[in-house]
Amino acid sequence: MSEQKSAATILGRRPRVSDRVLKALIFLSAGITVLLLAGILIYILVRGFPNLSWEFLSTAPSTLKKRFGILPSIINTLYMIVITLVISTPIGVGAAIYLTEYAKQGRFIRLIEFTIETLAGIPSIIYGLFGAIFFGTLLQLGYSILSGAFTLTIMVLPLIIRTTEEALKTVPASYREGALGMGATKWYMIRTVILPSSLPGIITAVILSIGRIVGESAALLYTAGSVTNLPANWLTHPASSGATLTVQMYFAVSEGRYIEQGFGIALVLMVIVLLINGLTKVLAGRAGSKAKG
Amino acid sequence: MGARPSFDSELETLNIELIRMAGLAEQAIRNSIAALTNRDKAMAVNVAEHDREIDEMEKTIETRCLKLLLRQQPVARDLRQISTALKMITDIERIGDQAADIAEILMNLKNDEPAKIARHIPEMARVASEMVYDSVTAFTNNDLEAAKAVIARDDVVDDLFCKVRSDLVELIGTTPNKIDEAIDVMMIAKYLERIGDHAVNICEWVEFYETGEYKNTKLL
Amino acid sequence: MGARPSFDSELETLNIELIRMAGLAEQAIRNSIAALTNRDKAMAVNVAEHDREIDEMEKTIETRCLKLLLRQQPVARDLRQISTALKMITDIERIGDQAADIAEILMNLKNDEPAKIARHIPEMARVASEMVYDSVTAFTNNDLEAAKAVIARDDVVDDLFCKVRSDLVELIGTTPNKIDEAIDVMMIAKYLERIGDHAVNICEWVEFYETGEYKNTKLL
Amino acid sequence: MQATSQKSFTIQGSSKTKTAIEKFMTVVFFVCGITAVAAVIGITVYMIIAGSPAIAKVGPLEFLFGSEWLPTATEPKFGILYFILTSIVGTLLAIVVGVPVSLLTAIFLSELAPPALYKVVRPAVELLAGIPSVIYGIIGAQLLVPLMSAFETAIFKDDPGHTFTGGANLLSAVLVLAVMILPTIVNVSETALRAVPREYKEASLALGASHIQTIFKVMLGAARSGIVTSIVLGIGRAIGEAMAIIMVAGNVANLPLPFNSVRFLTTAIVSDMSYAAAGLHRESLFGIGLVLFVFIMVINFFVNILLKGGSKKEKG
Amino acid sequence: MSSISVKNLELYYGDNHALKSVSIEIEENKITALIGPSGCGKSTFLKTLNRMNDLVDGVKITGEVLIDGENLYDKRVDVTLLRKKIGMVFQKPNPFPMSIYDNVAYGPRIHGIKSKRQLDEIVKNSLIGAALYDEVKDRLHKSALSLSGGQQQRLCIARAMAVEPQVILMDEPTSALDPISTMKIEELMLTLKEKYTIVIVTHNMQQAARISDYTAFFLVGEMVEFGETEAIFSLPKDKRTEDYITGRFG
Amino acid sequence: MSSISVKNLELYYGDNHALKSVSIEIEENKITALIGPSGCGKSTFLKTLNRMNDLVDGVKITGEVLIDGENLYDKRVDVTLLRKKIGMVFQKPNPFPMSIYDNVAYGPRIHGIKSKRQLDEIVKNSLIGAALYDEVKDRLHKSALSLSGGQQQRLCIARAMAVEPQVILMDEPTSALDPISTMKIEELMLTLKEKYTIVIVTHNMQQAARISDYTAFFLVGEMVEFGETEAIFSLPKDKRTEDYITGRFG
Amino acid sequence: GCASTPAAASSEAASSEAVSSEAVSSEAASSAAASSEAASSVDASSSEAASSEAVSSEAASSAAASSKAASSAAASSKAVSSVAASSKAAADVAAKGTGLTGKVTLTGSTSMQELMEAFIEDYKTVEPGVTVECQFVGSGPGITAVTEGKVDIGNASRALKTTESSTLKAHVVAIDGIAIALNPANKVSDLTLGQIASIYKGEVKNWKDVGGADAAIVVIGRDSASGTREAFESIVNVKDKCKYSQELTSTGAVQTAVASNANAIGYISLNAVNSKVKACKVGGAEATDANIIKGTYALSRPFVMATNSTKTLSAPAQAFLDYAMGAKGQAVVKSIGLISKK
Ligand SMILES: Nc1ncnc2c1ncn2[C@@H]1O[C@H](COP(=O)(O)OP(=O)(O)OP(=O)(O)O)[C@@H](O)[C@H]1O
Ligand SMILES: Nc1ncnc2c1ncn2[C@@H]1O[C@H](COP(=O)(O)OP(=O)(O)OP(=O)(O)O)[C@@H](O)[C@H]1O
Ligand SMILES: [Mg+2]
Ligand SMILES: [Mg+2]
Ligand SMILES: O=P([O-])([O-])[O-]
Repeated sequence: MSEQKSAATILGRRPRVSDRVLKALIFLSAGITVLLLAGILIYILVRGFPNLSWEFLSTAPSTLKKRFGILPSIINTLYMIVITLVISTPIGVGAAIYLTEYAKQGRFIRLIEFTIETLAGIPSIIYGLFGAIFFGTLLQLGYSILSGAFTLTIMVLPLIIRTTEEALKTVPASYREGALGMGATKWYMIRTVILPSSLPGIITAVILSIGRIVGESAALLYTAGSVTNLPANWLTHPASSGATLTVQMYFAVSEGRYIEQGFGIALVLMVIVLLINGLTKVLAGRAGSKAKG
Repeated sequence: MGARPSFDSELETLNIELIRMAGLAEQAIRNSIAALTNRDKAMAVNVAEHDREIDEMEKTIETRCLKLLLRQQPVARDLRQISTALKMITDIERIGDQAADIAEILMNLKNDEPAKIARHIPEMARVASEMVYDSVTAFTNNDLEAAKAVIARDDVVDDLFCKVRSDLVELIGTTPNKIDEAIDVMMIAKYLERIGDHAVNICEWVEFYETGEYKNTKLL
Repeated sequence: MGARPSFDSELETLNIELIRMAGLAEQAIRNSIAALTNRDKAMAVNVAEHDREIDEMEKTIETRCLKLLLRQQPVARDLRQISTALKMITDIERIGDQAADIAEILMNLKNDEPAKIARHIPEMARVASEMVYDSVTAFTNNDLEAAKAVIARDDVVDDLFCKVRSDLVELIGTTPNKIDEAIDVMMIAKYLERIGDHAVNICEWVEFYETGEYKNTKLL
Repeated sequence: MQATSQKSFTIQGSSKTKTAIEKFMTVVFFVCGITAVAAVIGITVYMIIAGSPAIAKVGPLEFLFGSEWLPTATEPKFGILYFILTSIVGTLLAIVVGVPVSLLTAIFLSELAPPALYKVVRPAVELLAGIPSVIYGIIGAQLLVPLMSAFETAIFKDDPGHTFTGGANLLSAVLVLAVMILPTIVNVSETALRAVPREYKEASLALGASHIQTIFKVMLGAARSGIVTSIVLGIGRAIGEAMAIIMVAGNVANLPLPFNSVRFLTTAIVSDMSYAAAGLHRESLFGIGLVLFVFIMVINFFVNILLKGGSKKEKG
Repeated sequence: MSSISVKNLELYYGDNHALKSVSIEIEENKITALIGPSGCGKSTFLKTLNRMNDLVDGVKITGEVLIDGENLYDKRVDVTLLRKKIGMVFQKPNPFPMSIYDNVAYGPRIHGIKSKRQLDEIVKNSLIGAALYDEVKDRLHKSALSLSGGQQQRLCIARAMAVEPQVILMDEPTSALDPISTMKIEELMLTLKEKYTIVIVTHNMQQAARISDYTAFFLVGEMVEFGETEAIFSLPKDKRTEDYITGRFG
Repeated sequence: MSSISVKNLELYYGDNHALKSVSIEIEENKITALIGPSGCGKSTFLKTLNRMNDLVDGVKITGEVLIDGENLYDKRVDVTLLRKKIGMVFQKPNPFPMSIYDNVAYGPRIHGIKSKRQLDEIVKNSLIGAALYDEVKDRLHKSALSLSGGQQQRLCIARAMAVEPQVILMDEPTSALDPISTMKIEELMLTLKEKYTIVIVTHNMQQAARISDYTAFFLVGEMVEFGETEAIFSLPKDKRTEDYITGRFG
Repeated sequence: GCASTPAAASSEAASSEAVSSEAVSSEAASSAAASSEAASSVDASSSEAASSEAVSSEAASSAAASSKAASSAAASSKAVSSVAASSKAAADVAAKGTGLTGKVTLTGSTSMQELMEAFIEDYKTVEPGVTVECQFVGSGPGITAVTEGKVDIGNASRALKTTESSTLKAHVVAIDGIAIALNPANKVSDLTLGQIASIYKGEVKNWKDVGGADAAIVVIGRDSASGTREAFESIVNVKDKCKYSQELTSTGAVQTAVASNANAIGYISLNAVNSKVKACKVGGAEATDANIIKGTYALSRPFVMATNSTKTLSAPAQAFLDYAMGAKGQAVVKSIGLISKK
């Protein structure tokens, strides 16, 4: 073999050309990315910030007064999040539990998982069209927050199922064996061991879903619609049409009338996403640390 | 210590058994000599019977040692203790055999007064049995000095054996009709001399146990 | 086999050393008896010197066995082989010692014709040395039957010893001036008888090696 | 300890309530599973039912390989070839532009970044991954399109044959897509790189490999499945994206050349959906949806094969 | 406190014939060790004893496993009760991600014990039984995952003991532990056998020799030899057993 | 083929004084075993020998480690060359997820060997050296992960050998393996020491006794005793050593 | 200009005090009208500045003046108004007052978003018990929805096609001029219909051919089913012959694109024209309401609120339609810059 000579001593540094080139590329890319990120964030901040005001945040928009307010959309967004999660989380987690813990692993499960994965990649506009027909027309919900929430439920279900499934799969088999070996029934095992230790994953799934709900526009255009009214009745509000922040922003920008205000909403959305991300870490961290110590 | 209580207690048992076996052997020597001096055939028979007990103990200890080797993977002091025990019991068993041989000779002895013929025999027996006792005590007390003292004492036994031998040669010269008895006494002396040797062997193993050296050679 | 070649080769070496040691002991017996019959004092000296070699071999084998116990955690046949070896060498060493003792007696012997006095001695020596040879062969060949045969042959040696003894008693009666020589021959006979016993011991260990039983008791 | 188990007890028989709860929960989970599966199947079936009539009416060949999209003409034409090509080319280009940068950034973050920088950049990347795509669209339209327009003017100054797009063209769309998929790929592949067993890194370094060699020769390979997943997610995001690129792509049914205004499958649906009256026009949009669905299915299928094939190669 | 009698047990994982007509009598208050090369079916056999194999898809089992005369594979058997009676400890310590106390109380709670006083007592006694109490008594409500590997394994043993099983199955319980922890667990097992029937799978021949009363040697799904541990380790009847225990296999 | 001389080595992980003035002479073509309870610093010491500790943040090392007279911690040292000279095998077999061939060829390629013929030869020789060639020669281009644990570990040894090191460090190389694979690796080490200087960390006392020429016993960062293996295992000088090797620690 | 907006006082989306005070008066429509009139007399900006109490008390007093209710009722109404009544109570009373409750649903044109939002906002002051929801998804879906009966009214920013006219009844609520939008930097400021056609058909590719600078023309249009495009292409007679550089999905997008590109040309709603783009003269005629009404400016289109002629409208929907077509509605139309058909 070769290089017998160079092995004789360990002294002497030889910088490697390819290493340097690659390292330079890495730093370049990282630089590009960081600049891009910073650029985008700063751009939104700079263009959005001047629009922020108490009035902006606390009033409904008024065409007649040429006033732009986002309170109704904030409320609608909250409605949308709550309703969607209340429906999708139990079903999604339940389905994930069914798929990983109950169903016999086989071709059928793989097919379902494949389909779920495919659906996760379907453009949301298609969900919107489906939702408009199924919930809007067939179930007579018309344009309403409910209709939108149902549509989003279907949209985030794959996300919740897949993420929860992954979380469930990472629960060590030894926990299952341990619990069953003690004589625990399946449900008891799931309740006491599996769910608590996959909680961080489930929380992540929920929060990712919130992200999708908040960011969604196309699916809601045809289901929840574009109305920005303050709720007249908190109970019946979900039955009426309501634009979320993102939808309102879409209209604000696409009709070209309120581009600056659009950036204002963008900034608000950015803050919300930031909060959500922070929340994810805190909650998942807490759930994780609760499990660990 | 204390992390391997079951092993420790096994080793303790091994020690106790060794002491018991050595005690039996020592007893056998003393009894056989007592039988000789007191002309007590019953006691001689008793010695022969006790020998079976010693044989049994040898097997018991042998088994225990082998099982400990098999199960506990002993190293260092533990290994030396077990292998020393394995070796020692051979000697102790031989001591028991020799005591029994002496007793057997006694049982067949026709003459009434062998005591007179063999005036050094009781002395030899005393020294030999003491050596046996001391050697095992040295082992259980981890007393290297005591072991060395036992080894030194073997010369006493050897000297006594020479004395017995010349006594006998003399005796036969004067009273040829006592040839048979003389030869028997000679044999008894030889057995006692061998017992001394075995005690030395035991002490050499004690030395090994303490130092890892056997007859000045490092074994482990 | 073959998964533990280094262990296997160690065990093989152990066997070879055992055979060599036994060979030396057997040789020592034959040489000492040849010295006796041929009146060859040089050969007697040679025997005594060879004894040192046997002692060394005992230590070597002892060391090897202990190291194997320490390192290889032997079980089953391996453990029996090693513990058998540990036990056997004590006997072989004793055989060597006894051969040396015989040689020593020869060196000090004054009379010119002990051969005549002890007509059974060569026969005894032959049988005893054969027994030694056969016992070790039985071990290395894993031959339980051969071992049993050796044990049976011990009676021949014992009978011969009795014959020698009565011959001597008779002889001393007729020629009292040969007492010293007679006692020497008696001792030689006793040694040969012991050699037979040791060969029996070896065979008993062979039996243990093969069956796990020692003197009909299961040790392991 | 327990009073109940003083005596040895039988293992037969059972507590009724326990079994009842067990059975009930099984049913609950089964129902959840069925609901989810029903939703999944429902939307799949819907896609097929809604999408196939138009394809059938227009004729699959005509639909897929026709290059003219004139839905409101007196003699309407429904050929989506350009949309398909644009989706393929646009996504591919976005991947080609975005993946290397993203991967190298992921490497930077997982292996080379000083902890202080990492603590800032990583949340920023996560933040960008969560930002609604519409925002990327606005920024693209506001910032990128004018820049691109200047660029285009400079290049095609003397080319009378060129149809000026004013900056809204394939390139703009590709760049927006590349930026959009960047956070996703960085996030997921950084996680994958961090998940590479320490043992691999140690083994490589112990063989005398430099850090960079270790990264490129071992860690990337070991994180391959995660990296592929990140790229798949990126492809998914790119191919399914509509709201962002509709603002920057120009939306004319054209060959996907860099400085052409182009229309993607997704933007075709979104832009026409607002105006398409009932009838074949509207149906054909669902047809496009179906094509898109099949597209994603096929990509997923091959990626699955790739991943599984890869892991099979690793295992046996 | 229970004897187990296995008769002509056959087990298939799909087409894989993993256990071939295994018959064995496991005695009360004794430690029975299962040894054999990797993949020979030791764990599989162990798991048939508390029906943990039920969890695997495509398992087919024939033959009888009688515990105190009742067939484990009888249709009327309540697996929950069965597993209460036959506890299990696994290769890797697998405490649940909850407090030490909750780990030990897990089993009793499953089986319906709610009284705090009763639980306290069970937890304490089990921990004492597993020789762990003194080490953890001040942090019963700390997470079990903060314990060392050896402590975790003893916790798992305590957890298994808390439901007062009659048999404890252990699958290589010390193979993930260092020698000192291993010694502790072995000593523990020796004291446990006064109250429990123990079946242990081990790769460590000396361990089997050291602690078990009976040993069964498995080879590709067959039980080649079964007998008193001393006999197996000193004078095995079967050449394959000897080759295996002397490390000369293959 | 190199001797290593460690003088007054001190190592801190932050405030944790992990190695306390360790001095040791590691002889050429010998196997040196490091034993001691968990956490005593064996791995840490081993890693100082090829500077794998450099990867850990906040490590502070003082003292000298001389290999053939050159100080490992000299500023001019090229860690790459150093690690080429001092190979390492880890506790868990860690072949790269690539083919058997590529695993072994990894090191040589890193160090600039490109010729296919040369690589073929190195791979073959290394595999032969690691006693693996016959078992894998028909599937050199299959994934290394398809090998059994014992084979993987031998592959890792072959991989380490392929760069022609002079010293091979092994951190508990058999602790994840079954007894039969362990035997094979041990046998391999005995043949390897003819060409290499080997330092091995092990928890298995018998293993240390079986294969090593020298043994060092560590306790909470200190090297309590160092000497010929036989001496250590038959007549250790220090009571703590004896307590540890006879399993009576703590 | 927002100052002229009628009913500006109600911009607080049925500000509770105002509504409750007017609702106390039992005369439904007239009193409501009176109160809203009263409110409208206050300038929008001042009404906002004025405290709601002031507005409500004024409304209350005017209600009292115009009704025959007892003074005790007035007093109580004052009491109610001074206590910030909940919107629910307000709704209840309002319902009692007008007798009209329910929901009106509209869907359709995005171009009509501003108009519709203004209508809805204003209508809340007229008929607080009625909820009006309008979706902006495009003319096509609007027509489809109303044809299928899914909504009460479909909005279209184009004239109905003959096929559609059979089932639908068109209500032209406003006229929207279509402005040819140019970048303010463009030298060109007047094009003939023919020139526009040539540009859109791709026959003229450079501004210098129509009197501008030497620069390639960026032709911007709307997506293939836009009502604006439909109207534009049919007036200019370039249907299906256009070579667009960009087809954008909304008026705003076109405006933005033109604003940011000096060489772009596009068409947008006249009312969307702002300072960022300039409206080109067509055939010398300026794009003004007057010219459109006169007919000198050719490019315009109707904003249609279509109802299903096979179905009778619900009362609230009819009321809303009436409002839109009525004087108040048309005032709103004007206020946001569209051309009232009247
Ligand atoms: N869940 C399973 N599905 C299919 N085959 C299995 C399963 N579990 C084990 N096997 C197979 O059954 C055989 C016996 O496996 P088992 O785990 O009982 O071996 P083992 O003796 O415990 O080995 P080890 O010592 O490695 O734990 C093996 O061939 C294994 O591949
Ligand atoms: N990367 C690290 N950072 C901080 N402390 C460390 C690190 N690695 C090891 N230590 C500490 O240094 C001490 C020695 O650890 P080391 O891993 O060398 O022990 P070891 O003897 O190899 O133990 P084991 O037998 O469990 O492998 C321990 O107290 C450990 O907690
Ligand atoms: Mg197993
Ligand atoms: Mg370590
Ligand atoms: O949105 P439109 O008015 O152009 O249909």
